[in-house]
Amino acid sequence: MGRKGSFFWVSFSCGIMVLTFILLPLVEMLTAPSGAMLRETLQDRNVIRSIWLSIYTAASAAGISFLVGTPLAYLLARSQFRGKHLIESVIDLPIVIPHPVVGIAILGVAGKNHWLGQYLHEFGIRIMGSTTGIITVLTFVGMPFYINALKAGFEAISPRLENVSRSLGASMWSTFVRVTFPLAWRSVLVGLIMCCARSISEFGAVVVVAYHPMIAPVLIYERYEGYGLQYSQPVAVWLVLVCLSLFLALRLLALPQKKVS
Amino acid sequence: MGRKGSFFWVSFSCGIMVLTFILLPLVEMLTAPSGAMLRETLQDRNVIRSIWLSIYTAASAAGISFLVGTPLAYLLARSQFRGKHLIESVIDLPIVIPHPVVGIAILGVAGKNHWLGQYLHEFGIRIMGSTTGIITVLTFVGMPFYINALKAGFEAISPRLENVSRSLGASMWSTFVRVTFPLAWRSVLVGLIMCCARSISEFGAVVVVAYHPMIAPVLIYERYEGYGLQYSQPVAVWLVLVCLSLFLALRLLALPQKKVS
Amino acid sequence: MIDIRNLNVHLGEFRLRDVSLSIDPGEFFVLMGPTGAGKTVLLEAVAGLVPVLGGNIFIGGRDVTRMLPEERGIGIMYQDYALFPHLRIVRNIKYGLRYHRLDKETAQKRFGRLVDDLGIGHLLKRYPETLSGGELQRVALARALMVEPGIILLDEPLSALDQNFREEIRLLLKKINRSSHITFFMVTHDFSEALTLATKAAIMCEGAIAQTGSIRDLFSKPASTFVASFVGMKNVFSAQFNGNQACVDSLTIEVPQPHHHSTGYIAVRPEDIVISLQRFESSIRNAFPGMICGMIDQGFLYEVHIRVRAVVFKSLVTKGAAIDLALDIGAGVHISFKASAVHVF
Amino acid sequence: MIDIRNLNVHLGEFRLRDVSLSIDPGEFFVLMGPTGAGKTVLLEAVAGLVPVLGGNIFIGGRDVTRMLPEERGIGIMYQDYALFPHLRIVRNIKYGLRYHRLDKETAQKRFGRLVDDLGIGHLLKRYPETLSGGELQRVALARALMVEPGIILLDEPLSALDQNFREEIRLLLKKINRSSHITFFMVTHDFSEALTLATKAAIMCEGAIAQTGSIRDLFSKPASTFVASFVGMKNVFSAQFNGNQACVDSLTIEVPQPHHHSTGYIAVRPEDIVISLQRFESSIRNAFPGMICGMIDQGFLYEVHIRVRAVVFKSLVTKGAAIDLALDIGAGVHISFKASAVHVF
Repeated sequence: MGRKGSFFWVSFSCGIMVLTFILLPLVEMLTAPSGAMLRETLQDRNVIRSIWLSIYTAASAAGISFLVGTPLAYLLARSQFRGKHLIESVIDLPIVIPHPVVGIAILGVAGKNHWLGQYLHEFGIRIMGSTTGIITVLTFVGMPFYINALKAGFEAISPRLENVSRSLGASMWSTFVRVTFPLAWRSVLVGLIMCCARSISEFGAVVVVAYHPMIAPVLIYERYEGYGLQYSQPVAVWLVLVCLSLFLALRLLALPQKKVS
Repeated sequence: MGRKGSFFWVSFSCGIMVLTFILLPLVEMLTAPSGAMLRETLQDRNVIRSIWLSIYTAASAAGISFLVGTPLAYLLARSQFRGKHLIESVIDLPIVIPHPVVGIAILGVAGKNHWLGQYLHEFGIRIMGSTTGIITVLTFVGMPFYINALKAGFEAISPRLENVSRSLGASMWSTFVRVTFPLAWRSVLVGLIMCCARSISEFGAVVVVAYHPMIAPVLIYERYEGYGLQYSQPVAVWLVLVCLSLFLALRLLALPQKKVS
Repeated sequence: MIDIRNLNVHLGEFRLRDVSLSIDPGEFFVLMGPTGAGKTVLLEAVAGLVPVLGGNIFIGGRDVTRMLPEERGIGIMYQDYALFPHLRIVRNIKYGLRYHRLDKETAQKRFGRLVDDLGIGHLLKRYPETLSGGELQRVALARALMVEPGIILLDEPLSALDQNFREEIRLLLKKINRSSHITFFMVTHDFSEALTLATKAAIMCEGAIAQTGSIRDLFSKPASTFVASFVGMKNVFSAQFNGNQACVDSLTIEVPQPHHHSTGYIAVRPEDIVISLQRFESSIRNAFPGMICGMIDQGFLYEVHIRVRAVVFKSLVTKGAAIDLALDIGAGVHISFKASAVHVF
Repeated sequence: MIDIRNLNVHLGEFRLRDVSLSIDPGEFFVLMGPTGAGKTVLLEAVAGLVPVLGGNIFIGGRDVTRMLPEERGIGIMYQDYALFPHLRIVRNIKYGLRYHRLDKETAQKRFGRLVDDLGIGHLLKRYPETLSGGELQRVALARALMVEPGIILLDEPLSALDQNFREEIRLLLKKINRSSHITFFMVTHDFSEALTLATKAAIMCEGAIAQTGSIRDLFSKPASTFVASFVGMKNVFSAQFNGNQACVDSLTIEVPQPHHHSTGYIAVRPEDIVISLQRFESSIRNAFPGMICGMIDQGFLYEVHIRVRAVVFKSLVTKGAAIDLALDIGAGVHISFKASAVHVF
């Protein structure tokens, strides 16, 4: 168009509003604490421990998703069967469940009133108030993201490559290791990062299952409740920086792939 | 294949594991409270009020997203410009920010220490501990989902239809009202539902900004903290049922569209 | 009617470079070129749908370069028809009416006439998705004609139709062009389509106009090797000229008239080259013995490649003839073509 | 070699219905049919890549119906070549080696021979994305041949190549088929491709085999109207027979031999119908005056439709001839064809 119409300018203004709405609070928060405060916060053992616990539990959730989700994602990408949509819906369920409810639901089966809870208890596995519990909850909320990302990745790989591999004598296992997985590694990474990003930002489900040991969002909440906004901000800044680096990695990985396809 | 290989059976087992992991806690939770308890809970004014507030605030967030997000989604779907990826990244930011941090960031600009907060205060707008605050937070976390869904919807509409409309004399406004929007309404609905589902399930960000008035997830958390698992479950069941009906509507709307394209 | 002067457009990977074109009122102008030459971009620039970097577009003397698309009064028709899928056919056709001051009676009369002329009366209450390609095309045409634009832009309007419909729509377009004052500006990548429709044409190559003129001129007097091969002269060779003779490598070929330069090109259509097993004794001046070095299947025809010394000629032969003559790779044959079939440029 | 008995497959919208085929060792068997006929599904069923609902597949006498694909020893080549994009060419070619017990020396010797034969020595260190279509095709062939399968399945191997490469790969396939003991089973939707390659062929229609036999038989003696029109006999009419005469509507057409039924079909290829302005006085027995009612552009040719009373004949004419004879819709012409050009079935 030689000239921009009024429609464009209205849309443009809306865009500026939305970007301001999103960026202003985040930028203000990131710039509010002084450098000294940020450095000081990093010397607080509790802060370091909680951020590490957040990273560790989120990474564990991603690891579990990788082990159990990868074959399932492959199956969903390759098979067509009745009820497939239903199964995909079930996998997406954790996305819509309110966060404290996720925690309550998991405690419901992990408690001593439930056969599964008793079974776990016998093996010495404790969910409530334990790192195991946090990982369980984060896996629950993060896994759908991993499976959906990887499923799309597998779907983008031509089944013909696998067919040729098998016609050359390779078993399905061998084909998966030599052809499918090497071609899907980028989707695997994208899925893992999405799973991490989702689970590291979780609060409501974790706070129900395990207030202690404290992951970073819980610590931030505690400091906010106990000491007010100012005191919680430095920890929040560090956690957001971790999240943003995950997010950046995701963007860098995801974008080139889009260009190719 | 005439025969299923071992690869299939391993994938299949993983699938069963994941489905069980997701479904077991949810089904147990939904079936744990007796019918009498569920009915009784529904007579509790606080429960009804909190669920209505959840629905009302989530719907308001969706409404705001609709007003401001629709033009932006259109702009992003139709224009190609440098830095577009950057803007899309900014819009996705709220997805990765840890939930309590979202609340803290919004309080950071809404407090009296910030020019924006003072400005809002002069107009009598209170964020902290108000319905307005809850809606602000839910819009922050829900809007990206609306914009992304609608953007994909707009992208699926051929710009040629708009070109033809304009060649017939219609302005961009007229074209949007008569052609683009009627063709995108399904995406609009999908986006609204996704935005609602995301914001109705939010807890961490809301609990920082407004413990009172109590939305359903906060009420559930309070009852869990104060009275234990059993007492929180019936409320959780009702909230999950609301979420599931949103989810079902989403699936029903989204699936036929996929088949067409 | 349309006057394009030094138009420059950058759009993603496409660019138009200093495009100038002039189209007279009422003309059926066809713009040809290979895929990716920028034909559609030029069309959309005329309609005001892509941003112009430099240059001007005049329509009926008025500079429209900075006008919004809806202010230009130019109809556009795409190869996918672009009917509004959510509107019935009747609403599709009448879509543009409200933007043009037209009393109800005139509008109804025009609508009735178009529906009759195009034979779409039985489709009015249906939705586009239930129509066939040819029907969609006619409805799209009716929609564009309903607002009586001065110019209609056609973006490969026939390429999505099957052969039977093509002929029908082609005749329709020709008829409308003749009976109305509307200027048609059509884009295609298919040379043979232009043959039957165009009064004037241009060939585009990589964002620039390679040649413009009457369709006969483009066909018989291509000005460059690109145009020559685009119009189907598969045998294009650089040559040294000496009176009525052209030297291509070591071959001497008779040409119809002397060339005004000593070097240039000659081109021969593959269908003008005759293959025989024996040497013809005839009036044909250009006859050479050669060997078949390639046969490319083209459905009903073979494109036969014959090597004569270092020069490879391409000739078209029907399958039947190829079987009768027992043509095969490695076989020795004779080729011959009239001096008058040689184009010199 | 391959023996397919009453094969039934349901796969999404495709279904194979009671397909039976028998292919001899070393044959170059071509399976033809329009898009969507289920050709690729049949190929993949032979390779074990789609679930079989009923029936059996025997390979060399062994029932392989329930075997996994990797146990069948069948090579497969797709039209998109399906080279492993993350492996260099040399690793692509040697991919299958580790699943076949082969001493290193034999393997290396075979590799060297294939690389030489196919002329791909210069590509070995490159990745597939940097190769041209023809090169990809030759590498895919080398990869399949490296494990010396008894059978190679080809899924439209030439359709993604441009004309120049097609000829080359076609000759290569023919050469390999002749010099090795490998059975080739190729799928194509292009009849003319089969002409040059097949020793035997079958035509498929909607999931079932319509006709099978030598390529000459399919071409000259189609058994059904579907096969007739698929092999390019555009003029297929139902007829009443009376000795050496066939009645089509009110036309009497001479046929080469009496038919054993009183009703049936006749078919004439469009290239066998000659158009002239005057009536020929010649030995040709079938000559009719008619009117041109359609001309369809086919690149170098026109398909001309001539109405003779109520019967429409289709004839092929070169563009040059159409211009010379001034053919146009509505013109009166004469058509003629030999009695021997009429196929009766």
